[in-house]
Amino acid sequence: MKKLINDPANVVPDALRGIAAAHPELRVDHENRLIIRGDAPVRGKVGLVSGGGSGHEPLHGGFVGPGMLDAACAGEVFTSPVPDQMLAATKAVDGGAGVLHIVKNYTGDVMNFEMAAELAEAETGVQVVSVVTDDDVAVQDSLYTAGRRGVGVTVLVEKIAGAGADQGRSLSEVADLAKKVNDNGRSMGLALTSCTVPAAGKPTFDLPDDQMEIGIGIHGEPGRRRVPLAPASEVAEMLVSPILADLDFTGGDGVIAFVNSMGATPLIELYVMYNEIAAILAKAGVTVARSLVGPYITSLDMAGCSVTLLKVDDELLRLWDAPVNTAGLRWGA
Amino acid sequence: MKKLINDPANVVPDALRGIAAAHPELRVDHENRLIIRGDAPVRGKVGLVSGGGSGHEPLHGGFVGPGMLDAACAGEVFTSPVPDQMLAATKAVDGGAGVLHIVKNYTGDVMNFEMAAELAEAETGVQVVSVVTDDDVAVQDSLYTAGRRGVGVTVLVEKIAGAGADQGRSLSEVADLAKKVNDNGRSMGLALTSCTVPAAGKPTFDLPDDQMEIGIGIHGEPGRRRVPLAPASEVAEMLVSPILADLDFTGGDGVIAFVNSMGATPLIELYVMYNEIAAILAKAGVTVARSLVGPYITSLDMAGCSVTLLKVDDELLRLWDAPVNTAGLRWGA
Amino acid sequence: MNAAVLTAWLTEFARLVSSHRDLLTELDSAIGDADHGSNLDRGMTAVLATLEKESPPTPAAVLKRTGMTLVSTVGGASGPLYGTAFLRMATAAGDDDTLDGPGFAKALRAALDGVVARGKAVAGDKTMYDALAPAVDALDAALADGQPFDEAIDAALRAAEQGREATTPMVARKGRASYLGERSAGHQDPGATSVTFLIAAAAATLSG
Amino acid sequence: MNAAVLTAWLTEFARLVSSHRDLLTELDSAIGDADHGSNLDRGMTAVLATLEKESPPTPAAVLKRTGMTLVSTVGGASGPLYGTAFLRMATAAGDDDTLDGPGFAKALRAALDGVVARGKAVAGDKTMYDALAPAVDALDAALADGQPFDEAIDAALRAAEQGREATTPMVARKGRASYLGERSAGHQDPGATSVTFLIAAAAATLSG
Ligand SMILES: Nc1ncnc2c1ncn2[C@@H]1O[C@H](COP(=O)(O)OP(=O)(O)O)[C@@H](O)[C@H]1O
Ligand SMILES: Nc1ncnc2c1ncn2[C@@H]1O[C@H](COP(=O)(O)OP(=O)(O)O)[C@@H](O)[C@H]1O
Ligand SMILES: [Mg+2]
Ligand SMILES: [Mg+2]
Ligand SMILES: [Mg+2]
Ligand SMILES: [Mg+2]
Repeated sequence: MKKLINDPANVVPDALRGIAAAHPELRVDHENRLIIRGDAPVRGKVGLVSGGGSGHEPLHGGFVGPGMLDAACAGEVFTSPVPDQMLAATKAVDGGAGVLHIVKNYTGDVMNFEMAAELAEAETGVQVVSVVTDDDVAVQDSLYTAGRRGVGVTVLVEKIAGAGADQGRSLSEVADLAKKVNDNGRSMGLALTSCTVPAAGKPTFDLPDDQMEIGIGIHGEPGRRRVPLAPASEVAEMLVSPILADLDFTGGDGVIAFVNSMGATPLIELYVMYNEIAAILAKAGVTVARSLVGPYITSLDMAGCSVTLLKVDDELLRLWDAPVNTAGLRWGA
Repeated sequence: MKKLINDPANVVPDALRGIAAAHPELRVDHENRLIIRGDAPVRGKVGLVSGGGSGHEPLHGGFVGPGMLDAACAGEVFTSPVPDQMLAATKAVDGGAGVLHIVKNYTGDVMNFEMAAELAEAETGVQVVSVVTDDDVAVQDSLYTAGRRGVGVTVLVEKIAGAGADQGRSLSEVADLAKKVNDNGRSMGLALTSCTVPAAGKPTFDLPDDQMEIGIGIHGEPGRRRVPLAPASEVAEMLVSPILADLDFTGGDGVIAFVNSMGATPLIELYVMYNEIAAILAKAGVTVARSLVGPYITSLDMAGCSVTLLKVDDELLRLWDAPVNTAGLRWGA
Repeated sequence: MNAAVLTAWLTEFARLVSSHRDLLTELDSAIGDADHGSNLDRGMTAVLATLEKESPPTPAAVLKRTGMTLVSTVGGASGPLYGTAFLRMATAAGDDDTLDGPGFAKALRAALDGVVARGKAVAGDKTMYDALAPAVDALDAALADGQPFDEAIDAALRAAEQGREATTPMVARKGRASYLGERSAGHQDPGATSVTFLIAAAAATLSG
Repeated sequence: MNAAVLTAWLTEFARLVSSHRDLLTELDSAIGDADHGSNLDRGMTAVLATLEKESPPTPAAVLKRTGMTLVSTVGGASGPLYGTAFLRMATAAGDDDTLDGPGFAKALRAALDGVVARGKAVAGDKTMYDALAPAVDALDAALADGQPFDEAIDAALRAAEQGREATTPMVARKGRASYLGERSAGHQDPGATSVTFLIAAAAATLSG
């Protein structure tokens, strides 16, 4: 395992200390492993809390700041945070208008956030609403399973719900907005290499030199199938086709096209992919209104990428364009 | 070789098409492989042109936009662009106040930019001044050698000179500013893995699983020495000590501390490194005024990182904080 | 079984988890995210520290501190599941200073109910349920059959082991392994494996 | 030597570069950035296309188009260096329809001067200079000695080869290899290798 770390057991607290040192505008609660806006709680504003296992940086801590999250809970690498953390975060950001929990759909995350919401309402009376993201078309959905994973759309939910909260919308309105983004977003990812969990010390899965995994998540979970390496043009098809098959993205005000690095894939490759994806979308009659290209929701040192499409209307576009000022996403501010 | 590309020979034009598709605010000249501000030339403003081999993204094309570069020339992967490109870029951004060429100190880059400047003045009468960056303390400097490489400080030069040009400073003033940044900046890098040049198809150097290369550049050049893998705390020492030994960074208004990913090292590790670096600086009496943490000047898919320190005064800090609006660096705008 | 005996049980469980940490993570690598071993080990290490520091006086107090500590330190799916299981056990144990065999069996059934309430798993979903449920059923059946606790808990362990083995061919429908669809078949479930250690620890340390 | 003969020389050089492309890149991997083979191959492929399309009438015209094409397509260090070399050769060749042996030697010396003017290399810096300079010196010396061109250019090739071999133990002081300091010793210089192909192509195709 080649990583720039100290003791694998301390990766998360060490990184949190680095974040605190690099971003004086943020407040880091090392005891509870929280990253909080320096000016929290913002009076009268709905508070936005998210969180999850670490290893997906900049998600979520990098999205804390004006226009996006109020706090993020950092779990162990790839392990949902515990209810105590979410409870502390909820208390820290409650400005009197209630708190929205943005939860990626993983059994652990859902259960821990659920316990936290129960505790928050019981212990503090803070009103908590949870929105679960589940945009990964690689996972066959069904009533009897854990359902789809929450992946790329989570970034877009945090941005757009954050903008809605900034406008002074109510808790239920912000929750509806978050749900609307989730409902209109779909993602699909692929891995060229496995990631290595620091505590495990070796790659989560073996992937031969001439193969890639299609339909991976962001936790080094193996994907749905293994296929031979292919040129970017074919890879783009493998990612975009299932997305377009799952939801009609034509018409309206177009889409936000988000091409994401899994961590070890550099920007030059993402742009090669973006070119292919844009061509497929054009052919399918899908208009790209905005784009986002870069490492925003990663899986440690995994090479690969994911594509997220979000169908937007005028409202979502305006909220997307609204100022945001975080370490990981910043414009208009 | 596992990469999200099509034909290795077309990586640069393919990526440029992706950049054009993703960033409608930029103008991409595919023939000359240029990325140009959509509103270039800006009347009365000194034009800033940089460029170099591709594979360092977001450098340089990701730094084209208000507050930073006016144009970037994209060479083949790790190969300096040719004079024709720089000449075309110079013509495209000349707003009547002359053009600054920001050149990383590599024999090829320096010679090609030199020829371009000669051609520009001869063919068009545009006044061109070149500033060469050479901040890499891993390279022993001497009168008889090619000198130090230009690495991380180039990002800071482009930002700060860009802000100076925005203020309406003259060509010689902007050039002086760029030189001032270069003179006050020092960098040192390390690789955990080699990168793979697409056209070569295999890693540039072999690095055993338990070793790392200290003092690497950004082109997969082997470093100065190989050492056993070490914890982040020791790695930070190896990077920061030679920088501090080369220039006195204490006093004044502190430093901008820039911790950069070589491409495949994810943010979580950069923050672990930042924590160690901040501790070393604090112990050495060096005050951090600003920080920048992320992949800004990469080496394809190399895992590793570099540290750049820039000694700042009030003027440099104000220019650093000035608005910038590019794909790769954005704030206040 | 008093507080000390239950603490011995948990200590043995912690030892088994710790010594099989890599196995659990390995199983979780194949169909999950390679952290079940470190998750549970972190949690049980914290539990032992808490119990040592606080020496809770009653079985219920031991079980409650265990559940709360697991909830607060494990995270992931197994944190709330194991945590809820122990919290429900604590409630079922009541305020007495000791638990007898049937009391323990009742508490273990409450643990199972807690896992179901929290995780909504049913038989055949390829989760810890598939080892825990047969164990609880076997324990109840053996005790109802008049067998002594020592034999009943051994029967529970055999049932857990069989349930654990039975997870291998299953196609997961809950938890992270469900994302793999058909590809999850052919791998033993990590949670079913760890919960079998819990029963093995009981068989090794408890007697009615 | 007329335009056609010089074109044959460049065609042979392009062939050698293309067939040794991987070798050149391999050498550049060890002490550089793994692109010398693809750089020169890209450039010489463009040169052949240009010469085919334009059929420049005189030696000077052939050399000038070659230099300009290399400057415009190669980039890196070798683009300006090879480009300047050919542009200086063109100037030295004058306007005549043919070059004789001494004329070619004069042009090759101008090429060397161009490399020095552009790159400031001196002997022992571990660059293409270390193969080109001995070749130029040997060619001049042999012609001055009264040897026929065919023998003189063979002598130049042997000198280039010796010069190329001599780069191996050198510690680089110019170009990318200089960053390696002492570690650059023990590796043959890529540019000295490619420039030896240039002389080998001359020995194979030119006669005075
Ligand atoms: N809904 C559920 N009900 C019961 N057990 C579950 C459920 N989801 C997951 N599990 C159990 O949790 C185990 C995984 O635990 P762990 O790896 O610690 O958590 P995570 O999946 O969050 O990484 C699985 O092997 C499975 O036995
Ligand atoms: N200053 C110089 N003078 C002469 N030759 C040089 C100089 N710098 C580099 N070279 C030659 O250029 C070769 C490398 O060319 P190439 O790999 O194409 O360019 P780059 O180094 O820009 O990648 C070296 O092997 C060396 O022979
Ligand atoms: Mg997990
Ligand atoms: Mg090069
Ligand atoms: Mg797991
Ligand atoms: Mg080279």
